[in-house]
Amino acid sequence: MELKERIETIVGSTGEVRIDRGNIVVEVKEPKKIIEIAKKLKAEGFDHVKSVSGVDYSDQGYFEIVYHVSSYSTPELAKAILVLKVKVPSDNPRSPSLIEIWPSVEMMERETYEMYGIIFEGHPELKRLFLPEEFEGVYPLRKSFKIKEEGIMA
Amino acid sequence: MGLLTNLVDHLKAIGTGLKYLIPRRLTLMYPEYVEKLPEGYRGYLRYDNEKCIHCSLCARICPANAIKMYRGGDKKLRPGINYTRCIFCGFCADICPTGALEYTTIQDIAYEKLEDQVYPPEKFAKGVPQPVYPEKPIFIIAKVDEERGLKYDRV
Amino acid sequence: MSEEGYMLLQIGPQHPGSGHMRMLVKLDGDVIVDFIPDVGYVHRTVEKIAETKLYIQNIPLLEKPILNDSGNANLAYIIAVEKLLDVEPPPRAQYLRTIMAELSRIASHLYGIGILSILIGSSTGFMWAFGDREIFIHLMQMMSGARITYSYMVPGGVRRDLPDQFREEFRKAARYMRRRYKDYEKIIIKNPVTRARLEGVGVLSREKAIEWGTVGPNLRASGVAYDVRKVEPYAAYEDIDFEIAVREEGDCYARLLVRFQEIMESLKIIEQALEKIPNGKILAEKYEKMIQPRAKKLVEGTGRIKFPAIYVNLKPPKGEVFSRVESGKGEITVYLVSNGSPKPYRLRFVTPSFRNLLTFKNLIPGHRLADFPAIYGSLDYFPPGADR
Amino acid sequence: MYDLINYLWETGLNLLFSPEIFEPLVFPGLIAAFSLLIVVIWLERKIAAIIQMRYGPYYISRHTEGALQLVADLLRFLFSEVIIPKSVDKIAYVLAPIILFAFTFLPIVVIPVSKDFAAIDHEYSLLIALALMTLYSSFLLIVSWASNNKFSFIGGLREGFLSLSYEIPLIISALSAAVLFDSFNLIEIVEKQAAMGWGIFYNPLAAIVFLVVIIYSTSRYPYEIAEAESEIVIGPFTEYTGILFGLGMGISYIKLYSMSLLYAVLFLGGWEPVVWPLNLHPVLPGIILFIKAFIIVAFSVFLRAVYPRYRIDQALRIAWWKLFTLAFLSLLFSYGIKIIEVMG
Repeated sequence: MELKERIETIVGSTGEVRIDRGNIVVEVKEPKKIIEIAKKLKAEGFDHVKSVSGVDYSDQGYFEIVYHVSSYSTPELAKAILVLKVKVPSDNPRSPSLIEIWPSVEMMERETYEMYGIIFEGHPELKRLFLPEEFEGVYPLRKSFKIKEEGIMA
Repeated sequence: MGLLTNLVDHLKAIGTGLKYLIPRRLTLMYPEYVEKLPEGYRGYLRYDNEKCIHCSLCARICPANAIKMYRGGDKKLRPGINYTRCIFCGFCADICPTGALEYTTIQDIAYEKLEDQVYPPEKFAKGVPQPVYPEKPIFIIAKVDEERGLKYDRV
Repeated sequence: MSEEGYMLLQIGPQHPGSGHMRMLVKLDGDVIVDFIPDVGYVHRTVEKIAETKLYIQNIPLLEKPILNDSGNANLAYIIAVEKLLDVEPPPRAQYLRTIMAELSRIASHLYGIGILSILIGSSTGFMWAFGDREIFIHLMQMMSGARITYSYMVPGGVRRDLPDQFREEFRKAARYMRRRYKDYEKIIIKNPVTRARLEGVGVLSREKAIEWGTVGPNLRASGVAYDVRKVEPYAAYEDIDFEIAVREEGDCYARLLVRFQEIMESLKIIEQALEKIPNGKILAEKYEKMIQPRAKKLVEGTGRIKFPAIYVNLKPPKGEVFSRVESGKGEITVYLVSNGSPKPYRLRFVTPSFRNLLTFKNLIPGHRLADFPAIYGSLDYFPPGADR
Repeated sequence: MYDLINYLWETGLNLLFSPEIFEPLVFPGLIAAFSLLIVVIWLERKIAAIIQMRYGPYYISRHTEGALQLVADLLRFLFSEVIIPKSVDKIAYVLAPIILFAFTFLPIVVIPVSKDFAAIDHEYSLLIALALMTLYSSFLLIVSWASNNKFSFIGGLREGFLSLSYEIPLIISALSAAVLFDSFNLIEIVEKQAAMGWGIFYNPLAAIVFLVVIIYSTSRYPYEIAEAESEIVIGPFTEYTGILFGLGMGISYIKLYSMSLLYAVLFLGGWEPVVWPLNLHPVLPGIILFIKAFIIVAFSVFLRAVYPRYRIDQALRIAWWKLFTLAFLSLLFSYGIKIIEVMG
């Protein structure tokens, strides 16, 4: 696949590229490198981010930030979904914000911050978005935040 | 030219307004008129105690935790439902392997108390609550109509 | 945000034009200089709840935020689950899904048009759109048995076959809608007051639309021909011939026109789907044979299916998938991570309104206060959808 | 004893039916205006409902399609609590809507009902009517200011801007009628129309401008800008409750009514049934005038179901560019007709 090779050259040694169910997955080794990769990807034609998700793997000691990147302006790239993944340690989750490169991440990074407590360095408005005030310092989407589940018995 | 088309558009808008002054109403005057819902509408559930095989699939699939299993005197599990939670997705009826749970077309039930909406198995098995109307309603069937959008035929 | 000379206006959450959100508007005279949407009033932590529920139980859950377009929300999730489970629904089910998704799109567009109309003051546009939406709701009720929350699609297929009278009813509805479109044209679309209010207002340039990741008709009204139905065809869209409604202007009026155009296009899609729909099963073979024969007998002749008991214990293999669907308001994406347990490990549900929030926020400043409802309505922003 | 009662009865009746009392109090004043108010708000809702394929007011009186809805609404307004917020200017808050309501009635005093039936028959009755109409916006400004609410304030400002822009075309187009008929006296104007034909045929331009100004100045669609619901809740009356809110709701309709009466007098031949004069029973002219005014009122409220609303800058532009120019042209037009008359 030609696109995969192109992305491999972009990523180089800073990350790992593989194909997962048709999507190109780029696992960035270090959070710091993500800005560099993102800049190159943007130059390649990936112009917006579809979703920013945090995934809690704190049992393995890290959170994963997943950016789903694609393109509106280049029709060939629009068919592809590029999954940009970066791992941050769960005790000090920090990662550079991609808002400079893709402004479309603004609200989604904010949501990931308030749900996981992942700090996106360089984000101009990193504060609560959806949750009420008392949720300061409590990150509901972390696995450590348990919600009551009911059984099937009355 | 712009001014003229503007004027024509104004007149067309007013003309359309005048055209619609002939009453043709889409509203269904509930509760004087009540729609008789087609078979398969996902309304209140009917529970048949006889058919129940105590498998608790209904409680396990219920997305809203509305159905709970109650252990009866004979140690068997039977479902009860809490209609304050029920979202009428019909999953329970669809997964019920024996047809002990089925949906009915009844939907417009009013309760005085929240507690009345909880149906333990015994109450659940007694039958479906029936809607109460202020006066005897005229039952209609809604059908798509080319001229009026929806048309309501008396049953 | 309260320096001298400015007026800070808090619109909502108790305001006739705000919807379920609060908006802080800083006014310099009549011109908005700063705008902060304060969302979250209808936030229900869908993503957290989804982690505590079985795969099948999340179907109704994910419909609820996008209530006025629940057919498409349903589809986005089901596609993701099917990718995880590696199940392919039979062709007839794909067509039924297409019909459902398009009906849902029409209803969603009518909803959006109605809200836009009432926000600029046209009560007739509001009532007409909501009245006509009722017809498509009636059709969807025929298909699914519920008015709004259809939960029509399940992993591997759909829950019901097409009722006998559906074709005839839809034919009538399509003719009615096409006739009504002429009246809509006169009283709303070409009404000089509507045009004065919407033309040239809230212009979203192509570059900005791309930059802010705008979705749906708002994106297409800015000249980007992006439609998931074409880019990554799902359901039966590959076999169906349709056009994407694209306009170049990028203003509120273009967004309104794109919505109307898409309604007309959807009618064509459903007509084609009804023509091409193959006969056959509506549930994947894999699940079909798991249904107990005595259960099957119960629904014989009704067109409905019974769920196999495996539905309460769907355990997709470890992995992650990403699905996208073009809903009425725009692209819905679902990112689903499975760890092999019967419950999703992580479900990321990005709704079109959430992605349009940024556009909404950035588009308002510089406009007059009276343009605020026009832009708000034209973006078809749905607060429960954005909050999830 | 009997004589005394008889005397009192007769003088009472005479007093009641004297134009000075009857006109402001009964017709076309208070009582007629109130009944029109009740009918017209119902009619507005009903027309909108029918065009929008709904029922509209219905359950209050099923056999009359809900015509008594407004009576019920009025009762509700009367008996609901008037909440006076702490932050308002109390005196102005309470008095302004009441005074405003009273003042909107005033123009009716100088509008004649028939040839010899006018409360005040003044040489310049047209000018007095126009002058009294302009009081409306200043009191609405007080209402909005007294409420101490941002939405009210914006609504009041909008009304201020609008009133500045609509008053000039209003006065000019009325003047062109006055020029056309060579008089400022409303009775004379009607008499002239009886002789030579309705004003609307002589100077349609002025008639159109005046009609638009009626719609414009009484906050009817598409100029419902001061109360724009989706933007500023209900404009100047945002903070009002109970009967004070009820008054606020009625004011624009009363204004609409008085302006429509003036319109009928200026352009639709007043109480003359048709173009040529007829000698009529004294009651009939009043009814004819009322019907003409009612048609204008009904048309104005019908527009609710047709239009969205303009933005304020667009409305101002329309007033200053289009209406002002057209009004000025209509004035020239009237002079032209006069010149032709004099020459020919």
